[in-house]
Amino acid sequence: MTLQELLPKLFPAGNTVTVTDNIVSGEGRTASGAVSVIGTTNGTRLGIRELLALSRLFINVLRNHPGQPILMLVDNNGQKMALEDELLGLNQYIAHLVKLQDLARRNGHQVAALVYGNSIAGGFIAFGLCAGDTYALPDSNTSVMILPAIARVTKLPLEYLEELSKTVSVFAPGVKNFFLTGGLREVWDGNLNDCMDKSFCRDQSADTRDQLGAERGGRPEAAKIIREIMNA
Amino acid sequence: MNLQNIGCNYLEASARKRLEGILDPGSFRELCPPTEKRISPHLHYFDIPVAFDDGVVTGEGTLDGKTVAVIAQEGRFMGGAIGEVHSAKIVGLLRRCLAKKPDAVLFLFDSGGVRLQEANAGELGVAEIIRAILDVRAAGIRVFGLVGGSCGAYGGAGIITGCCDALAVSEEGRIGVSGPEVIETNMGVEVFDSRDRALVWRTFGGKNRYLQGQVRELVEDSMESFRQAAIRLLSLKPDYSLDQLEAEQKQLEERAEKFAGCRDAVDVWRKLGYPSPENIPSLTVAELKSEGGAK
Amino acid sequence: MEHLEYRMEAPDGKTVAVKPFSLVGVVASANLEVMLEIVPSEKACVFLIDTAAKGFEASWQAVVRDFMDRWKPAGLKVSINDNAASPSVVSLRLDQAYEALTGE
Amino acid sequence: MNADHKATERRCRLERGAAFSDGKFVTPEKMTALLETVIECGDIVCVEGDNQKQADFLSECLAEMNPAKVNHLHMVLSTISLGSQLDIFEKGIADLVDFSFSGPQGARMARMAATGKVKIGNIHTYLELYSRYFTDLCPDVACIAAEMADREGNLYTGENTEDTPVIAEATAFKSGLVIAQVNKIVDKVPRVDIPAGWVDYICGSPRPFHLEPLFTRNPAEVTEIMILMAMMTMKGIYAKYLPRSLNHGVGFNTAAIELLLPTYGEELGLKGRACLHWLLNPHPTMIPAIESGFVKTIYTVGSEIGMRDYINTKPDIFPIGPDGSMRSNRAFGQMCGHYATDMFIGASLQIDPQGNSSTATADRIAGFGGAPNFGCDPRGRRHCSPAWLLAGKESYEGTGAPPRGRRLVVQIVETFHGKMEPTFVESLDAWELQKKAGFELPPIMVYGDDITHLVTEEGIANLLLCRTPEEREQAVRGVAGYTPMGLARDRQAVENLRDRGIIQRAEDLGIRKNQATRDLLAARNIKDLVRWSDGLYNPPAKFRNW
Repeated sequence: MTLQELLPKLFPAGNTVTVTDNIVSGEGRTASGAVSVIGTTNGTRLGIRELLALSRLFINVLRNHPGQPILMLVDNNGQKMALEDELLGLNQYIAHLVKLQDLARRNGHQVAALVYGNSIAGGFIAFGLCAGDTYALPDSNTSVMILPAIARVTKLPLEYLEELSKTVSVFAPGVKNFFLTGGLREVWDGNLNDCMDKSFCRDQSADTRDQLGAERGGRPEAAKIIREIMNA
Repeated sequence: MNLQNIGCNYLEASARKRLEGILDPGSFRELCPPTEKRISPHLHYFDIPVAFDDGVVTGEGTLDGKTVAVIAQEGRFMGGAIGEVHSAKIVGLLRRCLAKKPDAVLFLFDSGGVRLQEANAGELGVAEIIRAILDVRAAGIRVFGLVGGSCGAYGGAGIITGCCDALAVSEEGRIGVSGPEVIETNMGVEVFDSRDRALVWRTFGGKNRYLQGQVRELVEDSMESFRQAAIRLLSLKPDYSLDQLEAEQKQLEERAEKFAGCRDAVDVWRKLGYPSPENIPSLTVAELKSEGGAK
Repeated sequence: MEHLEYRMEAPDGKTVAVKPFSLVGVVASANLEVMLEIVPSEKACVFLIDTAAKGFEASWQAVVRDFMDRWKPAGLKVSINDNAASPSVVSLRLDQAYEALTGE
Repeated sequence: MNADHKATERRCRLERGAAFSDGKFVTPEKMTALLETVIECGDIVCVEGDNQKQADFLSECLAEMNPAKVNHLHMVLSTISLGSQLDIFEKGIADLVDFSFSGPQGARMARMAATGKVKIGNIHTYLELYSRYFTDLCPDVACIAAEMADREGNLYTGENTEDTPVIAEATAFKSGLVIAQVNKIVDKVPRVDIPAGWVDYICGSPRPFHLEPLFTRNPAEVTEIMILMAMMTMKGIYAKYLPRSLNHGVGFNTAAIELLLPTYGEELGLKGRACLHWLLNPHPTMIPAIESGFVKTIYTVGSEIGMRDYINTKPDIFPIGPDGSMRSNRAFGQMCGHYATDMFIGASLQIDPQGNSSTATADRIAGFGGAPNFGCDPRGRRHCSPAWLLAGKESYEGTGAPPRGRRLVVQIVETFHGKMEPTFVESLDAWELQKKAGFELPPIMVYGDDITHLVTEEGIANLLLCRTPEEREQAVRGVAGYTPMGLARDRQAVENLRDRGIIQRAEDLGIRKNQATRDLLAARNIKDLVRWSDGLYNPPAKFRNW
């Protein structure tokens, strides 16, 4: 779904969202008040420039709109893979943005991320997986690495991986597979405005994705081991 | 030069050996030890051998008498890659800290990032680790990262380093998101030759990360240097606040602006004011620090 | 992967351990990890081997037999994750693990 | 009778060449044309290809010659390591070769030999080939490489002198032409390594001659198995025989010994009693032993990249001239290795039950290099030393032979190498290669009866003490580990050999496996070597991780 199709569905009452250099920002109106919208579009790769711009948007909401819910609209093709960005410490720029999302939640903002396009590798961690809750549209795409690349790195035949990906969710790209690991709270279908409203009523104080993964069967061990070590 | 100076190096020590060397002697207690055999439930699909600790050692001990929770990744098992069990052990230990309230957490990084055979679980695991680290920091417990293993801290691990309170890194230690081969593939070998080791280390290595302000302690590659640096880090005050993140924003914006267009660490170091930046790779840590005073 | 199991008994075997378990080696390429645990009140030693190199049953058996001859241990549970190590590396790791377990 | 034919011919060649040179000096663009003019069909042409230094530019020019003009050349080369050296054959310019070593081009060499593109005269050891330069294989034209030339044509070959003196002397004193490529043309050379009078043409090469860091072994890659083998060797052989002079091969197994000298060697009391005089390229892994005072002298057959500054501060140890820089000489080095060392220790790819060893495989023609001259008993040796006498005593005592000495020739190998390739085999691939390539003899590197000791991770076999072929075979099988050849041992016979001390295991030598850790290495990585050298060793970028 394109951003232009998405926004009216999320905010039937209207929005002031604009796009500058693939960075999405503005407010959406809902029955319960204004929602800050921070996002990216056109599958932009997240480099230092994009990460700083997104971070500035978070700081602005934290400073000027205390408590306002934040909806992150996610569409990226991963982190930027460029020498200049790595040279200057891209990891730190990503971590900085991640901490702002986390601090926003701690400071009383509801922070929900919605993957409406792509979300890949470092881009998904930078912008999506570190929100209070992460959601996705059914036709969106989440992946760490595409199968041909996995085949190259693991030296396994692509046909084998393709066959395996039909039954083993833990490595295969796609929203359905990622949902099973517990990484997505829900896949939003139907009335997106309702979905969003409902998400902003959730208690985001605990990370329960390990339990979701256990319930859904995508991560059979994680929750058990976490508990074991906590109680050891 | 004599034998004593060779010391016990950190780079090639195993994860358990590093913990032995960093912590107070005899104080380490492993949680979820290898005898539990919590092995990866996924690797068998790929016909890959498992490890009894899934490539990470977790536990508790003391450092200079202070209680610390510790995580040490084993870079030699699958490049320290983060999979389901690996990340769950780390998350479990971090969550345990909320109840046990140690003085600090030490995270000994040695990882190329997400384990591709368990890509989804690993990716989510990284996010859970970040969340748990920030929970711990929000509770006033400091989290320090040590980077000096052969795999450095790349991908998700590189991002996690940026979520710690402070880092101690040897010049052999590397931090980044995309690895050298990925940069070469994306930009062409004429821009970045991933087999040029000197270039790789000057880009990702501890010295550059220290000089650009990402790393608090640059240390020589020895167990004792890392231990002493970790002890020094213990005196830092916890701070995870909007003010601190705004200061970081300013710092990162200044860096981006000041070094815009730099394509080699030598250009960065020249702009930092070092008179002979091309000599920096051959300086010892002590020489570099005195050079910094002289610049 | 191939799973192999052996159960062997050394005549007059005896093991005095100084710690509950020992672990040596890392599952890296051409390397392996060997974990030794004491099973009190057992005479026989059990070897549980998971190896990435298929079809080397004969070498494994020879290496394990020589280990039993060399040390004459008792009541050991030996767990091995192997990433195609050579028999000499396997043999070295077994010795290292046994020396670590018994403090020899 | 007229005996000045070659000298007359030489004058004709020089007259023809004058059209392409300015006195002795030739520009790079004109070099191929010059070579086409001065070289005649059927000439014996030597291209300097040393272990390290390569006359690569001249070799490329040779390969660019027009085969219609110049053909049927007979090449003599000590080392074939560049593609261009074989291109000369591929293009039909040359068809016959006599050489010593072709490791880096071994596979292509085998293919070209099989299709008839290359006809192999003989494969030599270095000393043999040099000797033939002075007897029946005198070069008509020699292409050599030097660091600098002065305006008169004197050459400075510096630390990488290697083969140049032998080639230049053999050629210049048999009316041949000597053509040099140099990295730099200067007003004054630091010293004259080759006098101008021996040199006919000089070309400032468009780029410095090719040089490989062949002798740099990164301590980071030394494994615990190598350390265990090194410990057994040091305790079971070095401490027993106390060899005063020795040569180490270039592999990791011997690098491990070098790195253990300051630690385990010190503990064994070797310092000052053994390993005093060495014949070696300057291995960087020798730095800790040198700094710890183990080493009195090192004579070098060549240099090593990055070692120059370190070497030049140590004139007591290395052969440093009055100008302050080192000179190496492969011919003299090979001579030292043959006559003046108590011990040679190196590795091999395959060993058979009689102890014969070879690096040949069925699809590679790799040659011999210097190993056969080092890996044998020099029967012409007459001077005595304790190690030589003890080895001789063990070898000949009770056999009725008069008392004599013997050099220690030690093979140190893991029972498996590479991807689980057994080192110990029932039959060497050399036999198969002989059949395929039509050699008169199988290319055996070191004959079994020249080997005195075999060291593997399983133990040491002292072949000197074996008195029958059957004993010898069981001694070899008894250290061959879990290879099929090793498993085919007679277990009882091997235990008997062990009782007699012919086979020694680590435990027989009092070595615990847990001692064999990398903590025992005096340097664990390249940076440690730089530290040991006080910053004087300057490793190439590919060995750095800083």
